[in-house]
Amino acid sequence: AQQIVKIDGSSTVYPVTEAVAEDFQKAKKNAIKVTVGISGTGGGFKKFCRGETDISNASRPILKSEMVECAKAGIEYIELPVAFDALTVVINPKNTFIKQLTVAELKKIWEPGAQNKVMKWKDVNAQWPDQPMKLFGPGADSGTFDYFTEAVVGKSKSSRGDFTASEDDNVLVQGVSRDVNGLGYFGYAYYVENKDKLKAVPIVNEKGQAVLPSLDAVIAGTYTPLARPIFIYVSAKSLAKPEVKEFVQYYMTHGAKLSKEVKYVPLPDKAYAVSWEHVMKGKKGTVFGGTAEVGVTIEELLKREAKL
Amino acid sequence: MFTQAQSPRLAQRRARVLKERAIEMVLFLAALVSVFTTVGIVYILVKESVVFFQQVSIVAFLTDTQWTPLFDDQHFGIMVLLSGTLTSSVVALAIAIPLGTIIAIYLSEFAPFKLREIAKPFLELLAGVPTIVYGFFALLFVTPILQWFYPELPGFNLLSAGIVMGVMIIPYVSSISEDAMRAVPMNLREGSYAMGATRFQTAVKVVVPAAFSGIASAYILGISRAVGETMILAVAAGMQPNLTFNPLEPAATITSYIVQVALGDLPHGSIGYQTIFAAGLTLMLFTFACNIAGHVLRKRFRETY
Amino acid sequence: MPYARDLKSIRRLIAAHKRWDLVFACCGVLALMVGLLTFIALFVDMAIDGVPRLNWDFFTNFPSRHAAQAGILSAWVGSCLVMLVTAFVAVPLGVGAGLYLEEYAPKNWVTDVIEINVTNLAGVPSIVYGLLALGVFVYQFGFGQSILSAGFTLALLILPVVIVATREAIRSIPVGIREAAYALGATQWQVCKDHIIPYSSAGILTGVIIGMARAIGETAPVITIGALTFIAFLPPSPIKAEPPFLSFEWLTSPFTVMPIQMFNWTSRPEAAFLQNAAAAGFVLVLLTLAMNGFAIWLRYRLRKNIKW
Amino acid sequence: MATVSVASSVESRPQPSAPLVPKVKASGLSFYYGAFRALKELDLVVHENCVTALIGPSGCGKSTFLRCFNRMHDLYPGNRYEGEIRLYPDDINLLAPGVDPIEVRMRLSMVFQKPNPFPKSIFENVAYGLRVRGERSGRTLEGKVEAALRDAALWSEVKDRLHQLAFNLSGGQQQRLCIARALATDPELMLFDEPTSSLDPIATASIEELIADLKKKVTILIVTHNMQQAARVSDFTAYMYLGQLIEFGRTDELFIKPKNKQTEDYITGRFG
Amino acid sequence: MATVSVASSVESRPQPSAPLVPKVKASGLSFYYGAFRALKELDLVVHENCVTALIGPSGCGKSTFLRCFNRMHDLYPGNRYEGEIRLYPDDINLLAPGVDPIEVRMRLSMVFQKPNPFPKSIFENVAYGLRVRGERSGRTLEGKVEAALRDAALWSEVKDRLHQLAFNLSGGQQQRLCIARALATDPELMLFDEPTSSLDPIATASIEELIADLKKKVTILIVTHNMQQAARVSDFTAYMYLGQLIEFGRTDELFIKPKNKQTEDYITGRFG
Ligand SMILES: Nc1ncnc2c1ncn2[C@@H]1O[C@H](COP(=O)(O)OP(=O)(O)OP(=O)(O)O)[C@@H](O)[C@H]1O
Ligand SMILES: Nc1ncnc2c1ncn2[C@@H]1O[C@H](COP(=O)(O)OP(=O)(O)OP(=O)(O)O)[C@@H](O)[C@H]1O
Ligand SMILES: [Mg+2]
Ligand SMILES: [Mg+2]
Repeated sequence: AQQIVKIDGSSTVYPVTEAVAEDFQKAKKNAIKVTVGISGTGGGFKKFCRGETDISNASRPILKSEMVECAKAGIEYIELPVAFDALTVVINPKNTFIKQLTVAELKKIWEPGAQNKVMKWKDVNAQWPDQPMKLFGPGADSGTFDYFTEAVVGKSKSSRGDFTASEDDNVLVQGVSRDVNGLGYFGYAYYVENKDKLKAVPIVNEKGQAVLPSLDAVIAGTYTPLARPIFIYVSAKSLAKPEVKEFVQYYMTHGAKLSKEVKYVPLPDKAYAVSWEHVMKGKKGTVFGGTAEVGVTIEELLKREAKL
Repeated sequence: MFTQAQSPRLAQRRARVLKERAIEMVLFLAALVSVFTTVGIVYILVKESVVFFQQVSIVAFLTDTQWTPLFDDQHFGIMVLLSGTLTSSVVALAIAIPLGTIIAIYLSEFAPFKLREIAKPFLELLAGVPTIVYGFFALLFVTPILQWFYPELPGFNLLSAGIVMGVMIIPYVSSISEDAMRAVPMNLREGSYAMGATRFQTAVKVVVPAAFSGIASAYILGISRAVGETMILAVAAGMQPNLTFNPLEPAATITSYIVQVALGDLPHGSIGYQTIFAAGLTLMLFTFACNIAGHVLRKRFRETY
Repeated sequence: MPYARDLKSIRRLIAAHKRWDLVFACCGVLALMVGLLTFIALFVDMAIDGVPRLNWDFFTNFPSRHAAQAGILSAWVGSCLVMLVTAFVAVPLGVGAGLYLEEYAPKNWVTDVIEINVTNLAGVPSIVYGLLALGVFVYQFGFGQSILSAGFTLALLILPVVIVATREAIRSIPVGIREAAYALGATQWQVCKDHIIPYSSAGILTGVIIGMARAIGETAPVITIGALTFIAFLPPSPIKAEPPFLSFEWLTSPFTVMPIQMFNWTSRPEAAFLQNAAAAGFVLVLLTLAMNGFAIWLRYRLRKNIKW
Repeated sequence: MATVSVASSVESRPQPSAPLVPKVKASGLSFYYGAFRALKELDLVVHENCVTALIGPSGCGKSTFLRCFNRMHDLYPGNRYEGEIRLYPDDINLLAPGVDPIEVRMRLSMVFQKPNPFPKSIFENVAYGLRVRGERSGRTLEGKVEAALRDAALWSEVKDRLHQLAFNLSGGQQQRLCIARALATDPELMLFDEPTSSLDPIATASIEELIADLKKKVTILIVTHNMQQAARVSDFTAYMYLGQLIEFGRTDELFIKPKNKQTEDYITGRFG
Repeated sequence: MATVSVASSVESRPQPSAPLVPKVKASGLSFYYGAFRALKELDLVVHENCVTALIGPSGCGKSTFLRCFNRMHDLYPGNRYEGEIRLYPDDINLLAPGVDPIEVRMRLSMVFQKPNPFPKSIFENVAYGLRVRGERSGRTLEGKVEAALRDAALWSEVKDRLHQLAFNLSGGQQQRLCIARALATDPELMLFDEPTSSLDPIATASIEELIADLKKKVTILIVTHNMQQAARVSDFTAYMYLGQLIEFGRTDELFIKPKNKQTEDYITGRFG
């Protein structure tokens, strides 16, 4: 009776999907209803693979275990990259000694072994002051956490535990902006909205350039390894429902504009076109093979998509 | 003639008794719902916890000093969360119990009638404010004030969360204590006043001891509320699994851990998901122990005016 | 005649004692002030942020990515419907249980167990109810993440409050009234129906309202059962134009509630949403205030009207 | 001389004239509040259309005894009866386990120490007993309510405000309302537990008059702590002490020539 | 003949012999519960080392009157005194606004209708008044507590369990404990509000004896609803009705030859 598109999953992807959902409903004069929930990428996939949702927001590619679960329930899916997010490492504006950070330094700060050892700035870099570090990061249940640990430490979920974690990135913003010795990481959008309270740290990429997060840097592929694609996964079964299909189409046509509006890095138009083609042709599966990868640039992503 | 009347009367009576029985049964079932709820809670918690404890030894659960169930390097030391829960509760109770008791005594023994009638319900509003509102209040209002006094204080800490929690709990303590004190019969008070005692002497030496068991249950409820409070801690205490009893530090508590994971909604069956049930069970056992202790206390000090 | 007749020393003594009275009275006023000032600070703080956002549109708009257009329509409707279910479940159960415990229960261990159990439930953290609901209502009974699940959960949560209030109210009815009714030959149920329930109804209602005021602000358990965050439509109307005029479709509808909407807004990057959150919080506090105020008024009227 | 206190009222009263027919008869009645034996093997006959008074010092078990008749004690757990109370002419034992207490209460009604009207209208108060007995017809109800109120000498005072709350009546009116409520159901025996102890002298006098009138219609058993009252209103008096029935007899005889020393001590105010 | 009830106990009593010295004197005393005037212009003298009894039907204002003496009404809002109560020999008006009620209560003590021991040990109950008066020394306390308990005829019964909870005593013992508590502080005037009404005859008798003994030491004002009791224990009796003092005089005179018709009606049991 009711036409409802059910979406759940990552809080990182949520703003984009929400924007699309809002405009889509307006465009359809509320004939089609869309719900968007936040229960994390993992949680989203859980519901997705039980067949409870039509679309799952994901801030990382689907993992092996989740693929198995979906397969068990006979759920097939189409993977659609929708935008890029630049994980931003931020410090307090009053912090003057950090000009840039290398991945190695980040690793030194965040790796599990650092717990109870690397407690002060000078433990990371002898030139830094003898002050305690105050670390802030997203909850261990989030895709952001998975990606950051993978990119920095080299192993997903491998991190020290003694940092202030919150599912709510604003809480992290509050933390870093209030504490001179604060350091944290979260999505780019939160940094953009709080530029006056925070300072982003340029990250040194493989080529040795220190790059500040920005739209251009991500599109140019120089902000690595902390730029990452975000996705939606559409259930193949649900695509049979016209309302879901219409929604996905709307997403692919307006995704670029809307993701920019909510401070994400849009993909090139071509990418959305390719994705829509995948939907039309019913190309199921993932291009990531069920493992987390880091440092995938837009260009690379496009290449892979094209091959699918 | 009586025998004639008997048989229709008897039938009537049987119908009546049957109806009464049925109604009693229905009401009994309603009363049992609360028991079912407890059974349901225990069942859910134990079911998942059993699986959890097959993978994590109880010894490790109780003695490990790290809590990193969602990390690559997994540790399951509930002490870490328990320390946060206890510390924040102690802070909260250090606020709520003295203030709540003073308010209760003040309202029941000192305040003019009008003030009591106004102040009490007004205080009860404090308990009605959504706790998430309190959470942001602690983070954005109380913490900066505290930092003003003590600049070293981190932005997230158990202290400000605890203080706000304490204020939130005040009405639970004061309201129930005040009811208990008001239930102390007037003739006891009159006895004391007739001896030439002042209000303060009467309040402290006669009314409080006489209302002791009621006051104790108020405290118990306050403790359960403190231990079970979630959103304030999740927002303002910084969910950092930190084995500390220092209220100036950030820490995670059992409840804040549970919402964190519940929000993330880890896959069913993963050990990370089961930790919330083990943690929930710990919490439940803790409050249960408190309530039983309260019950015993009340039985022992039952008022006999 | 040491105590009674030495007036001077008595006066000195009384003066000393009265000083304590004064000190304590000051402490009492101060303690009261702590409570009241906190409340006022909280309220004013929220009012300053939130009141500018309060206008008609705020109540009639759905959530939106544009802070200025976002409203709480789906949230307050959701809250109301959830409260409706909560009341429908909690009132009969709570009153039934209270009636049973006060009027029917024999003195045996079953009664003891129920009684201890009720006090115990009053102390169980709300988050644990969330876990129960997730396991039992959402999955076991298959209610899903619906208004029904949320209503049941909150009903269980406030059940102890209703039971205790019912028992209090019943206990305040003098035995004389009860005995008078029995002496006229009334059966137990007739006594309950004709006397106990009517005479305690105001007290019961007070308890129910206070319980509901608590339930409406509960976040944790509703999050646990997975209330949605973006929902830009209303559940199906409970009243229909054609017979049978009542529809219960809304019970299974996805929903969001005020605290969730607020929680969601607080975690948005844009500062404007924090104002929305404050406005929503303000509405919520006003609502609980109004409910509590009503309860107080009711209690006052009750005391005034029926003087046993 | 103001000292001939009790006897004066006894002597001036007319004697019960009709032949005596027993209405209820307690025999070997003991009663236990849990382990505490409040009544000890009482034997007492209440005669039809007579007023029987129970007197005795506070705590002697008068109320306990009275409440046995309509099985009020069944309302509370842990109470136990022994012995029997037979109701005539049916000759059934009111205390027998097979006898439904509700049925007993439908035939015997009770008026309490403190007036306890329901917080309902005057009309509804009186009609309640009838409603409980299944009476639905408004006509019948109105008739019976009026009759009961008349019998309770309250009709003229309340007939214009039948639908006002009963709480607005004065204490004496409330007590008469409670009597009307009890009367409305045509009880065979009425039990009064110190019905005037919370009333002022004028209200007391009106209730006493009422009782004297009522005994034409109904048998009455009344508890009082006021010996003068017992002497004024009753035909028979029973003196109880510490759960035992010490003496029972015609009121005139008992007050003027008590057989028992204890009774005499009590009546002469040596204690109590 | 068992009819000479009240007078018998009056006649056999010895007369107060010492010269009469006034201890307290109420004059023009009215009292208001809010708008309700419960006492109407009372005048009464209580003589030193005498027992003065207040009698009257329920609700006539006996308790209200008694409680004026130690300003108990100050505890509740809305109450108002008019007129004065002078305490001798100091000749101060107890009701004057400048007089501290606590000071008044330190000199006058009160025993209530229902025994109201504090939830403390027997010892602490008796010591309470002393502690309130700033007594710290354990020695002194012990001595005074023992003396008070002896005076209250309770010492032998409780000397071995001074530190047990007072609730464990029987009703009569509790009431004597309350008397001991009041006595311990050496009051100038003791007020008793129906102190035996919740007690059994034996406990009552022991309290009455006690009162007779106490009057050697202290002036006593006692409220009772039991005329026999008033006749037995008091030297003077005041009869109150509807907030007014109807008659006051020597107990023997008042009971044998009341001047007032109302008093006579009451004493002869015509109502009440
Ligand atoms: N519910 C009860 N449980 C235990 N004992 C009780 C109960 N009610 C009364 N008693 C005891 O039973 C005895 C008789 O009490 P009852 O109330 O019948 O006395 P009474 O003669 O009516 O006294 P009064 O004139 O004060 O009303 C008393 O010793 C009393 O303490
Ligand atoms: N707190 C009060 N507020 C208003 N009126 C009161 C209050 N206390 C007593 N009264 C009224 O004052 C009058 C006198 O009451 P009081 O208690 O002094 O009577 P009493 O002679 O002691 O009666 P009893 O023998 O029943 O104890 C009564 O009419 C009573 O209703
Ligand atoms: Mg009685
Ligand atoms: Mg009195």
